[in-house]
Amino acid sequence: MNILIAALCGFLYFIGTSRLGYGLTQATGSPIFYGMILGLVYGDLEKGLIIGATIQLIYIGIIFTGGNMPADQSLAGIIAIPIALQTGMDVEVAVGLAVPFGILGIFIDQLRRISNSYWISKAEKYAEVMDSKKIFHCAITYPTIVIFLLTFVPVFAITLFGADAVTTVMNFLPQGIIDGFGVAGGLLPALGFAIIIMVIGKRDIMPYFFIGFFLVAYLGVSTMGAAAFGFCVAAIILFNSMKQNGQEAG
Amino acid sequence: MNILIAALCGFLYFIGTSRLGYGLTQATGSPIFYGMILGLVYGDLEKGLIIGATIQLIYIGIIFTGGNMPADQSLAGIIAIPIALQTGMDVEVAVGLAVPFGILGIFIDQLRRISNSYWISKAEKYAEVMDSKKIFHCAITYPTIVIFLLTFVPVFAITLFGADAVTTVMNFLPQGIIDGFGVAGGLLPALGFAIIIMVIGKRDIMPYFFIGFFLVAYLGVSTMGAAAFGFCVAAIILFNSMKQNGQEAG
Amino acid sequence: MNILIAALCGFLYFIGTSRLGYGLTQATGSPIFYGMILGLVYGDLEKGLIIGATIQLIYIGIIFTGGNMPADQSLAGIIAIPIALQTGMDVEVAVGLAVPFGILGIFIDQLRRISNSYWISKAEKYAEVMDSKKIFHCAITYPTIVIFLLTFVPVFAITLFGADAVTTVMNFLPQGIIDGFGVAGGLLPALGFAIIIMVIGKRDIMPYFFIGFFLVAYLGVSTMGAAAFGFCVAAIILFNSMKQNGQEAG
Amino acid sequence: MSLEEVKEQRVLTDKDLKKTYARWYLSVEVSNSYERLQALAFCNALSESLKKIYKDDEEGYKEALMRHLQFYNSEGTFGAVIHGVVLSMEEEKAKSKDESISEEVITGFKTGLMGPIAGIGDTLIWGTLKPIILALASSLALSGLFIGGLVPFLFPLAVILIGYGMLKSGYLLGKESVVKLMKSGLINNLINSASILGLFMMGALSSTYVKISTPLKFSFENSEPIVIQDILDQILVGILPIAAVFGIYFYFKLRGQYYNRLIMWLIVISLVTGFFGILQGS
Amino acid sequence: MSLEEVKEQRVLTDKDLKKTYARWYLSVEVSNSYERLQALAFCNALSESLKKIYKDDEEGYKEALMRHLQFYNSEGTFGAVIHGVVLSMEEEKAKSKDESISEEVITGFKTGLMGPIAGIGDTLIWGTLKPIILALASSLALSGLFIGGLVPFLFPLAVILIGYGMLKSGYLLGKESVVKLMKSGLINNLINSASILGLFMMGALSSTYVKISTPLKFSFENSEPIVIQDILDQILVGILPIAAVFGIYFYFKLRGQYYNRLIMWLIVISLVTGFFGILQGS
Amino acid sequence: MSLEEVKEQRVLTDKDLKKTYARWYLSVEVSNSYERLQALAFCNALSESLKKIYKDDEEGYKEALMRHLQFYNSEGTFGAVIHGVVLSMEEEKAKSKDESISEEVITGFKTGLMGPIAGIGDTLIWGTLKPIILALASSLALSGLFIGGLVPFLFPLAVILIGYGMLKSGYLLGKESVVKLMKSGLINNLINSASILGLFMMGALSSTYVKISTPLKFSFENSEPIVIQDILDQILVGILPIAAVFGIYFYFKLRGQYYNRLIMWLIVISLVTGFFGILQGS
Ligand SMILES: OC[C@H]1O[C@H](O)[C@@H](O)[C@@H](O)[C@@H]1O
Ligand SMILES: OC[C@H]1O[C@H](O)[C@@H](O)[C@@H](O)[C@@H]1O
Ligand SMILES: OC[C@H]1O[C@H](O)[C@@H](O)[C@@H](O)[C@@H]1O
Repeated sequence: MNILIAALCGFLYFIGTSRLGYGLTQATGSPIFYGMILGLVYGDLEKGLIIGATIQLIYIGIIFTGGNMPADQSLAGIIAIPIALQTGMDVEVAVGLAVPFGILGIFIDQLRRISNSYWISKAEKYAEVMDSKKIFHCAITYPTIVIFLLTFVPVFAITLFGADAVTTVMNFLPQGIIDGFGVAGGLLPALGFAIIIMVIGKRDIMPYFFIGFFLVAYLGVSTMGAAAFGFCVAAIILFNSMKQNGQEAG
Repeated sequence: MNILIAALCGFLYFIGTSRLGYGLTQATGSPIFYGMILGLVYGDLEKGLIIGATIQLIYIGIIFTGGNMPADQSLAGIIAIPIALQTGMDVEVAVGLAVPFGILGIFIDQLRRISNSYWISKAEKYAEVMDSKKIFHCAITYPTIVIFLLTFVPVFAITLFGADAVTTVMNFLPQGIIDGFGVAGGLLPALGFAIIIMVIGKRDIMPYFFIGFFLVAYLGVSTMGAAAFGFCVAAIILFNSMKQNGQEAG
Repeated sequence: MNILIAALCGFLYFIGTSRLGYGLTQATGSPIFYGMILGLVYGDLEKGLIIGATIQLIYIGIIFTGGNMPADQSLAGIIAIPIALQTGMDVEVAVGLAVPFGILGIFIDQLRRISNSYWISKAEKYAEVMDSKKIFHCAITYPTIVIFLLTFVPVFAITLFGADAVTTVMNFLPQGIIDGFGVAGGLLPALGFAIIIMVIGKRDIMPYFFIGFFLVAYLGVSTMGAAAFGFCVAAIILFNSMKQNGQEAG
Repeated sequence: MSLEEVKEQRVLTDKDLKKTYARWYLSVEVSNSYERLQALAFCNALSESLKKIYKDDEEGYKEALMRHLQFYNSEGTFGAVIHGVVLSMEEEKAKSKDESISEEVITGFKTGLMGPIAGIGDTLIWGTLKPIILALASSLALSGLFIGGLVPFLFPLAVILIGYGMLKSGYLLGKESVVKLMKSGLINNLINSASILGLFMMGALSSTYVKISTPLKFSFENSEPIVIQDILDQILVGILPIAAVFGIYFYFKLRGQYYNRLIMWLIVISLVTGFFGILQGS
Repeated sequence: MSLEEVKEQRVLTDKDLKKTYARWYLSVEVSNSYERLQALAFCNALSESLKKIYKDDEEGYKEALMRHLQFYNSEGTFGAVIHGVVLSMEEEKAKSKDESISEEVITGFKTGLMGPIAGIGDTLIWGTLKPIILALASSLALSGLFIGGLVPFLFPLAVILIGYGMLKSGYLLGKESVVKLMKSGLINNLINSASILGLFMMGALSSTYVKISTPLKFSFENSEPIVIQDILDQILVGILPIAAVFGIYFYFKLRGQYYNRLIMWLIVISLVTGFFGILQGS
Repeated sequence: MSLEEVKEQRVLTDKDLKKTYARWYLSVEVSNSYERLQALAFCNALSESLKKIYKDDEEGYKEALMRHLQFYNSEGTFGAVIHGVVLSMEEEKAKSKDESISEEVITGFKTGLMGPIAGIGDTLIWGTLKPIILALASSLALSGLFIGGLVPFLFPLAVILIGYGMLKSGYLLGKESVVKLMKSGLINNLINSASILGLFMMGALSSTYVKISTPLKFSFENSEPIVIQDILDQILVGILPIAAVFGIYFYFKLRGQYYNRLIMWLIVISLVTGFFGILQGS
């Protein structure tokens, strides 16, 4: 693969996992965002977006409770998308390729958090001499340099050499396996949704899940349409409960 | 009609009205069940099921309050289904044929309940001598023998000779009458639903009837789909009212 | 235009703005009603109804708070409909023609209310001599004569000579302007609906507006269908709140 | 005391009440003037009944007529309850003749209630019932069904039935019960549900009848043109009509309800956007 | 005292209860007579368990058998809770032997609760659960799926599970808790939600399976014929089926539930309207 | 005391608060370590403001810096209210100088609230807002609209706005009001409605994006083949996707959230069922 593109991928992965800006890396590190950028680069915006969104859905439910990363959507995306665009891989197979990297990325994050222990001990020293500038560097500058090294280098390497390896493998993939990846592509998003149900699904509001489900299943409403109805229903319930609690609706 | 099939019908009617197993005869005596069995026998499963279900819908609302049978769906089914399958009768005409038998069956049930008075007086005697085995026979064995005679014999006879008679009549039916039966087939299910509204339809929940109605009328949802939505709505209301009453949602 | 038709229009406008019968002139003065009558007269019932209804929608939200008329749907209708039917004008252009007259009509109503001050002073005199018949005339007969003059004459004149003038103008209308009237025809009903939201739209029930909106937008329900659902939902809410207040549901 | 018993003690019969209501119904707005609004109609409605109540008491009758020519304005349908109560009060005044019910009490009741009841009636009758009926009529008419031209008559029909019911119960139940009803939650519940239905319908109608979209397209070389309306539909179907309705709504909220100024603006906007192909009407 | 501890102090094992329920389940309606309805089935269900409870006390056993041959009628599923409680009462009676629990108390409990529980059971089990299951079965069968013929068996299955649960908890929790449960709102909430589901389904089913429309058309010269059904559909889709259901409903309300008389009338009406082309069945 | 008055008495200006929030926003997770999590970010965020607060009091400043390097972890958006309150407490401490506000009080407040607020924020921001925005983005992207790639940026935007609002109101309203708010039902109502919206969306998304079906068919002689998926669709549309979602859900419930182990299992299952034609991905 082109060295420039490999560098771009390394850079995108760095940006998307740098954690600069709380929640910002949910956007800059989203497989959809990667898909858009790389789709433009490869001249197939639509396919880029579709692969990105398909990967995104698998990880849509992820929450970093206590700072722990359960899986790394950014690494999954930044490896699979360019290779798929380059080799003309099916979307489903690309997703199959993405998943193992989603796991590998966790280790990178663990290295990062281990190394961060060093900076906090440094920061304590600077606190004693009230050097707030140095504290700033400990909090932002130094960890960012570390994460750059941890992220840019491996992704640069893999994307530079990965496509050829993958193309070779793909020529030998039997149709049955490709069908299997097709199932995976359809099945894995269930994971993302199940995780969210774990977090927000108390029993007495579970019926709303099914109403949403059947609204699409039986009435063919689009997701945006469902969102519109969902907002209205949630607003009614909120206003009602506020009225009952005698709170001001503000 | 084949003597074996006539015997089968007699037997099915006996099983379906024996009352062995509380609520079980709602299944073994359901016109749908009859339709399935007889459909298989006559090699036209689909038609059997459709006639059965159409008859079932007429009687769907029946409740035996105080043990009284308002109409006998089993007799209606066991007479109309085999004759219709045999003679190639329209579904609607079959329904028209079924209905009078649905009334006749009431008398069979009344005979049964009258005769049962005998067994309770017997049982009292056995109670005095503490013969629980004989009480069991009074409660189950003897009434079952009686009901067998009351049900098997007439249905065997009618199904054996009925088809020919019906075929003769049918050849003379003008189209206007057949159209009329068509209306009856479409109208009679209303009876089943109206009865249930009588039982469960308090005024303040009547709007749900109409929501269900219009969900199908305007949005073309299938009955199963409507059931899915209905379950969700009922669950929400149940959980809500339990919460308000401070009951544990269990 | 035919003198008879012009007289009919004058008469219709008089009836529709006479205020005889509280709320009755919402029917006799409705552009839909005018559309129906004039459609029959011109032999194009459908077009009459459509123009009438389109104009009606613009003014659907009007409320005469404190007796003040914010716009005159009747004058808008009685001018635009016959001219459109006569000249074969597009519906949208007809609406564009109607709107200025909707404003002009306000002045007629103001004249009427100013003149009515005279009759109340008269009535006081009659009250002193307890002449209830004369009070009746002050309350009904005299104002009705005045309104007849105020309404019949101008409409008779305009409709008599208007069509020709309009035809002349129309021949010079460029397509861009006609497109613009098309936009107006689609946009103006928003005015009617916005006004009603002003009156009845408290924040905590606003979501119902959107549910109604999206029911049509995403599920293609007709307005009647939406009305059916809306009635059910409103009834549920009414019964619920009555139950909670412990009121008798009567 | 049952309603039947109350009825027997009363001077006015059902027929009298019907006549009173008919006089009112016919004239509510006919004589409406800037000065006293519905005063003349009020007096006219009651005049015959008052004559019967104050049978031999000429002075009382005259005073009553004068009294009810004072300023009055309320919503005509729900407001009819006031007529009923006022008749019952006049009756009591005529009977007792002492000052147990003074002129001030009657006028106080009228002016005290006409405001709140106008609010209720304007919301329920004019803000909800009327647009719903007219909307149904419009939708039938737009399908070319001539019955659409007759549906609006359901509105005066409803007004007659509700209004007469109001007058009659006002007369029979008297002042206290009306005040009590006003204080119970029932009316608020009614307004709330009616408003919900109204809003729901306005939503459905906005979606059906506000018909604007954009014909804008952007074409690039070697690729299909980007149709803006398609993108908008992907985001939210009906986004332009919603924007129109709430644009107008907030205009009114912020600038005041200058109906006709806005209507003119809307036409100008339509002509410009239509002319330049930014919007289209469908 | 935990449930486990209660269990240990009790005479009857789970197996005994299962047998009792099986005898009940099998015979509830088999011996139903006009005279005493479910009395014989009740006695038959309890007989073996009573034998165990009154082990050596012949007289007590005999009296118990006689006692439970008295009139009894309730809904069989929910009603099983009565069997459970009665067994626990009999047990107490057998143990204490004094009159702390007299015959009257037991019979009083049975006859006192059988009515209300019949109401609950008839609504939930027969008025809601049964038609919903049969409706699903019908709808599958009408699509030609043979599984529709088996779905009705879900109903007896549910009856068995619920009924046994009732009997067992009645036995273990005893009289007080049942009375307490009856008084708590839970059962009402349950009935309410179940009724809502039931009504909702009846609406959906009415809309799907009540299939009548009118083939009437009026033709005028030079114009398309007016199709009445089209106009009806414009006004409200399904207006004829709704009219049919509520026509029947109000017939029952006003004239009483003469099921078979009405069925005959409906057939006559169908034949006449069908013959003359006023209605058609689809 | 009005908010304006409060503001005037305070040391920090809006600009100071904005800077504080910017420092926080930028660094929340950058320095996150297993040992102290967001401690360094917390201290870094406050450092400049603390310098202003403890103007001439070097010792106080130093202690404050050290104090805020202690373990801290909460949800970053809602958690910003803690920063605000802490600043107001530090200010009071700096002013009074006596021990009215001791170090323990400040640290106690921080550690007491960081847990509950993390729960609220993780549910609302990460469990509801984030997936909804990403779902909308996905659905646009899957339609090939490039705006889908930008929609995720709405999430950090919302975080910035909500977070700054939190910090500012924490600073101005102080400790008591935050505690009061936590106790009022409002937050629970908010969580409840947000969860409802979230679940609703997850349902819609599951239905749209979990795409598995079975290609199984059974053929018999002389008759059409039985298509299993057709039967499943008759019973309940989407039964397989529902089974998938709740299969995973219950796996997590019963076996613990071993995300990656499960993901591997799912791929294995997919390959096997796909290979043998039991399932297909659409
Ligand atoms: O769980 C609380 C909290 O823990 C970590 O510090 C971060 O991952 C936050 O995003 C999260 O909200
Ligand atoms: O009505 C109570 C009860 O009466 C009879 O005994 C039976 O038909 C039961 O099924 C019914 O529940
Ligand atoms: O606003 C109160 C009232 O004012 C006027 O008198 C009339 O326009 C009524 O229709 C209206 O209800």
